Amino acid sequence: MNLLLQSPVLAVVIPLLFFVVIYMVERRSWRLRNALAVLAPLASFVLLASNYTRVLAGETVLVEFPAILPPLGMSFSVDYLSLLVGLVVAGVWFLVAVYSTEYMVKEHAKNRYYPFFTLTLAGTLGVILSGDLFTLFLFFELMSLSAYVLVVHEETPEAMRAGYKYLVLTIIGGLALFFAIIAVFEIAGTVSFTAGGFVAEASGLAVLAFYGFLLGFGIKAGIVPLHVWLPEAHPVAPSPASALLSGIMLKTGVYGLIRVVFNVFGSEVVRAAGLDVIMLVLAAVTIFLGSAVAIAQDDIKRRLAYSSVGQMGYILLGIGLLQERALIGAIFHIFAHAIMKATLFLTAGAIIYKTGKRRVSEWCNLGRAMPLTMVCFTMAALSMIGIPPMVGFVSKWELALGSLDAGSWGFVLLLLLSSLMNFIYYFPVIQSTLFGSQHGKGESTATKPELPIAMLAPIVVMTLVIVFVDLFPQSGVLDLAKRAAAALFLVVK
Amino acid sequence: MELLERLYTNIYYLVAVVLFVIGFHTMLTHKNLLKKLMALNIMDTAIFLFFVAIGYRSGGQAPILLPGVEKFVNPVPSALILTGIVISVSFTAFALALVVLLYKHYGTLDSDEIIAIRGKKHV
Amino acid sequence: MGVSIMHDLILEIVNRLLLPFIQLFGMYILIHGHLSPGGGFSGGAVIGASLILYSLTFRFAKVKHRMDHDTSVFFEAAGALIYVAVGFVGLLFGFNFLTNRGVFPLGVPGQLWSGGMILVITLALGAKVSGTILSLFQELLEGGSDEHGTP
Amino acid sequence: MFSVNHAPVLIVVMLLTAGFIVPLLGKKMALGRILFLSVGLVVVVLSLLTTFAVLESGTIVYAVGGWPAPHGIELVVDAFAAYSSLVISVISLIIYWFVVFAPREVKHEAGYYALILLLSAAMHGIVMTGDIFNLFVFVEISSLAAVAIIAVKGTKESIEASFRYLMLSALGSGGMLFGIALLFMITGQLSMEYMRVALSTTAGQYPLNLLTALGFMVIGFGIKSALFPLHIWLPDAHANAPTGSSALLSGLVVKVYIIAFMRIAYMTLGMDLFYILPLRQILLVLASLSILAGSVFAIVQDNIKRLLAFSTVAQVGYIFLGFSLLTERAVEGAIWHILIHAIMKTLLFLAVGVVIHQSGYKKISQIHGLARRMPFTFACITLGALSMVGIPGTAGFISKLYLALGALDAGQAIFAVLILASSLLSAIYYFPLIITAYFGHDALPNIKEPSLAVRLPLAVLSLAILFYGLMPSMLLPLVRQTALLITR
Repeated sequence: MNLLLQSPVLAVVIPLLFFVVIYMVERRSWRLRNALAVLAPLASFVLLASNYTRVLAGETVLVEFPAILPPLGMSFSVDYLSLLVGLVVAGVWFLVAVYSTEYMVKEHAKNRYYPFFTLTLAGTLGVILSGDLFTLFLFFELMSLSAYVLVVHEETPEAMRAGYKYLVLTIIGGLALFFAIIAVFEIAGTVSFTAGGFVAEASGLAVLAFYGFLLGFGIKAGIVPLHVWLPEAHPVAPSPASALLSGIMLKTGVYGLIRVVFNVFGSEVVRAAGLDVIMLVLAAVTIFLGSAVAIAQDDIKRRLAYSSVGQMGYILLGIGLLQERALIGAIFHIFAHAIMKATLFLTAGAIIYKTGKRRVSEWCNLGRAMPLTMVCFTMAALSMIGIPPMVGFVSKWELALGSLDAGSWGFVLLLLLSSLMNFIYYFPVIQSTLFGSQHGKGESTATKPELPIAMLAPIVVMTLVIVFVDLFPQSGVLDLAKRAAAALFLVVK
Repeated sequence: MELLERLYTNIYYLVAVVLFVIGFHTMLTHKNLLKKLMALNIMDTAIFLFFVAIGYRSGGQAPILLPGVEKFVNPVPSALILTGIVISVSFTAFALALVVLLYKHYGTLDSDEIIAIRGKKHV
Repeated sequence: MGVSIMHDLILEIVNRLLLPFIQLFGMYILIHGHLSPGGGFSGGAVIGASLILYSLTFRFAKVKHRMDHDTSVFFEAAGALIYVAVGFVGLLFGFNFLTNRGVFPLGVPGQLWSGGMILVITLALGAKVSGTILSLFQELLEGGSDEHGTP
Repeated sequence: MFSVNHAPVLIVVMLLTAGFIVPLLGKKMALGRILFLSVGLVVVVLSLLTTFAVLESGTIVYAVGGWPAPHGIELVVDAFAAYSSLVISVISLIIYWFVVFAPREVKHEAGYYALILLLSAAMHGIVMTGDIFNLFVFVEISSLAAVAIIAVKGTKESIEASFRYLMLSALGSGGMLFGIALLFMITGQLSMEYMRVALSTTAGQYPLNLLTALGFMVIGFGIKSALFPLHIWLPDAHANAPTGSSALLSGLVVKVYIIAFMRIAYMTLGMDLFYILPLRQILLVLASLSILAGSVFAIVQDNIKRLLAFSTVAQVGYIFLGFSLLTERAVEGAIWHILIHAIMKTLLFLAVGVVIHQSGYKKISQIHGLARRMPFTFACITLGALSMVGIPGTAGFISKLYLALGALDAGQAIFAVLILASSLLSAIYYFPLIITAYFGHDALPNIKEPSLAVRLPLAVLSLAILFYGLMPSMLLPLVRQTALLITR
């Protein structure tokens, strides 16, 4: 019983329990339901944060349940990487939950939304806090399937179509992962993450397994040939769900890849088998295509979704370079992109909530009606472009340095090019909303307040994080990312 | 000559196989359900013959160990086949009952027509 | 049911003459099951066939009066139950199920009372088989939909 | 005084006896129902006792009538038999409960119970007997009873389906009997254990006889357990049966024949012969085809029960695949799948039967939004479907895990890929069912959930799916022993 009370386990179990509790109480009181949905991520956040000092002292918190599901067993662990990502997940989830309480008022079927919102949190945290591939897989599937309910929430025909596509690709991804995991188990006899990896050599089956992982996690992360579901599924979901899908759940894909590359295969094996080249090629294609296609989108949520594809390319690049500095960039970008994209989706959601306009071309003069919202949008967009003081800059900087370490000038150019394209698709939005011409006079009269506080507060908080985290190095995010990367490159053989 | 002799010694098996094939052929080619049923019975009989022939010794008697009985038939196959016959009988009875019901429902015993009627309903 | 059965004098009279002998023969086969070829199934089948013959010759309703469907089903079940009961006797005496040797007096080989409980079992089987055969026949005649043809 | 050694024979005898008594009760149906359920319960207890005894002290050999093997009939209750018997008794008790409390679909209630009891008796007999002819007899009883519990529904379609099933089943029995005759010819024995001893010395002398025998056996059991090209009877039969019968047939009966085949294979042939003869390759190919064909046919079905029936064809393929891969973990997977598929398919058939009865809708295209009216039933269906697909955390995942690991152990990754591909296919045919039920326009408001007594078996099966999905360790020793028995 003691095992169950360990904080990483509790962080996963509490949302699971809340899922059940919410399901039971929601018919009685919607206030209690909303409160519980907000409380679940907060509780997980606090539980995770309680590990902070232990983890920073270099300890890895590990809880194992070998009795569950033999021969594989289950385990949870918290190290630098999972602490960082876990805190980001729970934190963003908490803010989005607060936002949801107001945003979802207009929506139908709220009694379905909140339980699955919480269940998806459980899945996502489970992925991040898992101590072995199998536990990761278990929660990965839980997350993917419960997210389906969020994707199709609107129940429009296009939502159902997008949802079906999402579902089929998710299943394919899950099966690819399943194959890869049992192949690894067959080769090595274990699936627990180990520093430096445990697959000794790149045999045929091992390479096949790696492709399986790439396929499975690649589908989730939206790596380019596998991204087809993403631009369909993210826009049709309700905005808070889109923020989570794009901001958080994509990251589980790359998080899994990081674990696979560094803790299952080990960077040496990956390099020796030439698998890094594949990742780099995919990353380059993803960065370029994701950014390029985003330019052509008029629907703001589709544009943001394609932008996410491009950004996942950055992280894959950071992994594929197999350089410590590049990996710092990648890990930091997990954090940075989560915050940025969540902010962007939430602000876009706020605008749609307020005006009902989804098309960028219709967004003239919104700056006057919703000044604070648009300032936040602008800040997040600037950060995406990579303007210096903000978080988006840091990850690009580290990635660029990592590319230079690896001696690949080309990637630096690619990063610059992609920043340029980011600029091309974000700037017009900023321009037309803040400085647009005075056509729609009637709309310019600002209504007070511009947004309910529950929606505005999360956006503002995240914007503050975007702007100021980098200015205060003692916040420790970059430090944590550096330690995580160093730990992943630690080879103990 | 040797072939004929072998055929002669295995005459029961041979007949069993021929019967089996006749039954099988009839079952596959005839459309009338009753004929199919008969064909199945022929097949069963063929197998019974085969089985019983395994234990048969020509000129043997019932294996009741009374004085004077020296050469007797292996009783095991016969006993088994008795059970087989029981099964076959109950199977036939049951199948006949089904045939009656089928005729009631479809008004025909032709398997093709029955399938056609069913197909029409489905479309 | 609307089964029209021929009212034929010759058949009736021949049947009246034959039936006792057929049934007697059936009984003989039953009782000597453990002494000579034959036994529960063969005897039961002969008796069952005689009953069918009887039903076919005389009006069905009349037969129904003598031995209706419920009765045949009863014989069917009773036969099986006696069989099982005999099996349990072995169990009660601490032997395996259906044990004969050591539980029942075996008697002298070749005589009627030999082979322990085999005779009882044969009779039970006879009841079961004849009951089943008749009940199947009646079932088919009545054209009900709950046929179960279990051996 | 009561020795646990008597338990196996009591299981069979009690079920048979109850099967004869129930129709005698006539009008007193309440008594009949009580007898029906209590016999089911006692059998569960007896098979549990048997299982513990087998786990503790090894195989129970029980000579019926006190006559030991070469002459008399023996029950050989090894780990496999105990396991199978346990699965059969537990799952069928759940189905008994459902049949008693669910709305009637069958006119002659007592006769129906009697048939179900006979079928159960025969299934227990099949998995426990050590005598090959006795096995044949039980197979016949079960076949007839299985056909009968389809025909009792009395609709046109069910009569037609059951007649076709009966004919093919009789053909299969003929094949089996021919096979047995040939084996008897070679060995002169009927006890499977003695047959194996005889075969191990004489097999080389009669290669043709042996091959022919096995060919007939494969055809016989192939028909009965719906192996791919011989599966044609199954979809109609299982789809047109009453709910309880569908569950019983798909969940247990089909698998019992596989168990019987495997028992003949390892008890009679021994695994050496299994390897030498081309049997294994043939089975691998047929099993793979079953998996693919069953899944592909299921995709195009609109009738829910037919969909489930085709899915059974695919799942039977899994079990055959696991057994014919013959690595320890693959066999464990197959043994798991016997239980797990029984749970899943029973759950699905019962729940779908409830849905059909409550709403009158039989097709996927009709059930838009029905889940809102029947949330509990559809939650069960969802769980069952997820388990069928093999989502981790559900029981279906366990068997797939072991099967896939076993395929890799055998060095044949292609079969692991096949299993996964078929999971994808099952996702493609199960998810539309769920999605249509949960989303889309509202169904008629007067559709209600069934009574609590009907929901109980569904709940139990759902919990079992979750339980075995996360904690399979309880049955693991039994499964492992069984696998060792087969692969030794």
